[in-house]
Amino acid sequence: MGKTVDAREAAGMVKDGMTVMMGGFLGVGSPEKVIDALLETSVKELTVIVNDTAFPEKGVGRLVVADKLARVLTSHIGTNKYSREKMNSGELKVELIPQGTLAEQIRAGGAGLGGVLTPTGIGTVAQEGKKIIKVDGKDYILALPLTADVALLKAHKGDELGNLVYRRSARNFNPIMAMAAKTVIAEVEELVGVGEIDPDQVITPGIFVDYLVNGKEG
Amino acid sequence: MGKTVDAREAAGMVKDGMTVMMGGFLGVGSPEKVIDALLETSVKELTVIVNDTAFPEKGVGRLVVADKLARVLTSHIGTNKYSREKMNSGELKVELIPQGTLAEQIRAGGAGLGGVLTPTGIGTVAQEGKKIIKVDGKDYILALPLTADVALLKAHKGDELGNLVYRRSARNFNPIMAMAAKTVIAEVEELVGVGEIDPDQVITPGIFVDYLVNGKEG
Amino acid sequence: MEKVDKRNLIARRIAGEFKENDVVNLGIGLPTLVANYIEEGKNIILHSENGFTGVGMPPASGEEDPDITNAGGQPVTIVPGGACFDSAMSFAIIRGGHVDATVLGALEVDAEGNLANWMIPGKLVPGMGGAMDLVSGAKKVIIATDHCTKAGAPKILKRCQLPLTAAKEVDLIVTELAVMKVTEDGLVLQEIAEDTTVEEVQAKTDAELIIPHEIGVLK
Amino acid sequence: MEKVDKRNLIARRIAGEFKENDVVNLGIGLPTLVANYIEEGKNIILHSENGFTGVGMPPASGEEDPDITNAGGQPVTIVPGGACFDSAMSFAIIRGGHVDATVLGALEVDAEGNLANWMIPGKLVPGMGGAMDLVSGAKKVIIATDHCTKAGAPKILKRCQLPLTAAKEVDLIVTELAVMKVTEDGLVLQEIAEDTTVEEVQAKTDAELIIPHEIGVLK
Repeated sequence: MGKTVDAREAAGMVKDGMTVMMGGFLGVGSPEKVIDALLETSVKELTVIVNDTAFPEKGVGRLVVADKLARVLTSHIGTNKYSREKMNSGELKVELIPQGTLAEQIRAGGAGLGGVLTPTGIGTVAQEGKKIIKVDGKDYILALPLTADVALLKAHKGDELGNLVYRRSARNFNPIMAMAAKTVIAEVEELVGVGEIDPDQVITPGIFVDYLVNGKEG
Repeated sequence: MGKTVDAREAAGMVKDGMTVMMGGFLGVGSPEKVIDALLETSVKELTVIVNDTAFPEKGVGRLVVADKLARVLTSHIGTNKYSREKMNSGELKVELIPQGTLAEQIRAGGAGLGGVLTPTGIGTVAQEGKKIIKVDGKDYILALPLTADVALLKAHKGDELGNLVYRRSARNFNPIMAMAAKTVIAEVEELVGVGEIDPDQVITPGIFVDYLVNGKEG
Repeated sequence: MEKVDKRNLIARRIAGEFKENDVVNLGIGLPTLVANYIEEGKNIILHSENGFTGVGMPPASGEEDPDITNAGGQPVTIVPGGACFDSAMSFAIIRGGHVDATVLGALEVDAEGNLANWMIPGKLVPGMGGAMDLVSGAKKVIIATDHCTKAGAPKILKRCQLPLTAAKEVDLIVTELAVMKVTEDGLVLQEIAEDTTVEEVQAKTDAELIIPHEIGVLK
Repeated sequence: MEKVDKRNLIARRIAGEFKENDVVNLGIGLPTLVANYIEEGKNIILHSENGFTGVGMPPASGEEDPDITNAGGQPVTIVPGGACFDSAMSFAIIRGGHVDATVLGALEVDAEGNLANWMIPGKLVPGMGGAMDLVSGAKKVIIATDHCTKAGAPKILKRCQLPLTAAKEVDLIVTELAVMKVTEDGLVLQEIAEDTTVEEVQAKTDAELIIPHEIGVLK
């Protein structure tokens, strides 16, 4: 059930050392207002699960610059030089995961699966340290589920029950992360009344969402 | 890419002995016009993957009555006495699968996964003959992917590129089956022009759909 | 008690178990009655495994929408704020622990929390439908059942004899005679109906009941 | 040839590989240019792994929609008939074999169809993004690359030295000098550019090329 909070209250739910999932693809579809508020807190040592570390001035990239992260599970850090610098200096632990595998691991976490078998990464370093399972003579990597303490999402519209719709490529990882965290907070561009979103058009059912931040009010 | 065919042409693509996925939950969301046409053909010995065998006069249940099926992979046959009779007489081979596992197996088939680990059925007969994989000390059943030669779907609207939207609980297994068959045929209640469905509201992207049957024309 | 009263007693008692904002899935038959007793202020959201949240009351006769049924195929409605999804999502919700409580019937249930409610070998093999996922996935599993079979045999056993739906997942059993909680040590008798006694309940129960000092009234 | 001409030559040649109604994913950089040469009548549908089908041309300056970018973060448009989806669906499309062809760049590619294009240990570790999924999932993997590095060293090797993106998945390699098909026996030289010779191509290629009787012209 969605309960409206302001960005500061939302940021306050993120505590030192927590694992946080954050929507966005190169910063598109990231909860910028909540990130603004996070930057005002003293929170630190976060483990962040995110598609990429975006840019220094956008999305999760701003948390990298501000030294909020101890560890990041991601598919790409190439657009943020600070991610690279902090990885090289040992300040930031970076775990690289193929993008489709990352998506399935998050979905598995939300869907109560013990893991999925993926062919992606077989014959590459991505299989190192992973359990390999053969099915019908073909090797697959066992990708384990990922879950988080908090998911920080961005949606286009949300109703007061937490039902969400997204816009264009700003959808990306947001809907699967909505399923995989203990506390789910969605920043919406527009807060609408219950019943204003047609049930057929809901992408994230409200039952996954704990709190809404009205992006217009911040 | 969607190419419009009539129900008879669609039914003609189903050949003896093929594996066919069919949308529907107790007959809601089943392609009744294509089933009408299938009943006019001599096709037989089908393996059907379907949530349930519906009712004798509805959905896939009509194909059971007409002896079109040799085997069915399903979660429930309790609403169709002919399924039970033919199972008992040995005419119909019935393989019962928990509904959520069936859904994941179909999705895995469409998503190129080698399988998923599910906790459902552990400690029950559903685990018999299945590979058990332990993750973090907990047992899971390895559920293998399912694919089909043909998927026969029902959608509310479809555009000429095959993009589909569904209505209410008639969605059920249709979107995942759209991903998992070599030839995908969708019967739509309304055929609309390209661009008439907002990209954010598409549930099944047209790239999955090979043929459309205009339900209004049959 | 008349049968209809017994069923309503059970349904009403179970509705009291839900907490505010709970997501609840009600099985077919007796469990469906529970919806009639849910307090409106609690904001309970009903999940239907055929693919939506926000199950509403049955429509008036003649107002049925063929695309809106519950998991038993009965016409229902969707309340404002409902959401539709496909079967993979529906069971991701169930298996992923996003359903706070499910209410299901039983053929047999036992002292370890095992449940058998989907088949009788050689007699009744309808299939498990979504029951195995629901029982193993929902956070709280509540069984709504007559205390005994029509023939008067106990349904609450030391150990289930029929093929299981899930192992050790049941949390609470509510019958027309009693409320029993499944614990590590066995079934604790929490409440009994006004017109029965602890002795009668135990006599009609195959499993040995743990009898605490205080027992509430089932009403 | 000027660098821009070389790139356009490669892009144009690759566009000719697509069949009617193909679903195609174009990588960042040179592969993106391929879009400029796709024949309209072929009904090619472009897939963008950040979550949609129906990638259109970049918008006019000032018309950018911040919610519509390609996988490289560049503003694009969505054509009528496009469809948006989440990342799990996007990679289900890729991994499930629903992408007919992908075009990607290379740091190294070899005679066995191995590809390395995502990292240089100790120097460049951006991450694989969606490349591993694309190379192992797409039905046809086409590599668009300069024939040699800026320093003049071969990029088409007997065996890749850098960490692989995927093993034995490449089908076709197109450079400004040649078109090479990956076969069980090694790389078959199918076409060479007008301004080169078989000898020059082999001299600039570390892998031994199989030279058929007839070689086409890359144009």
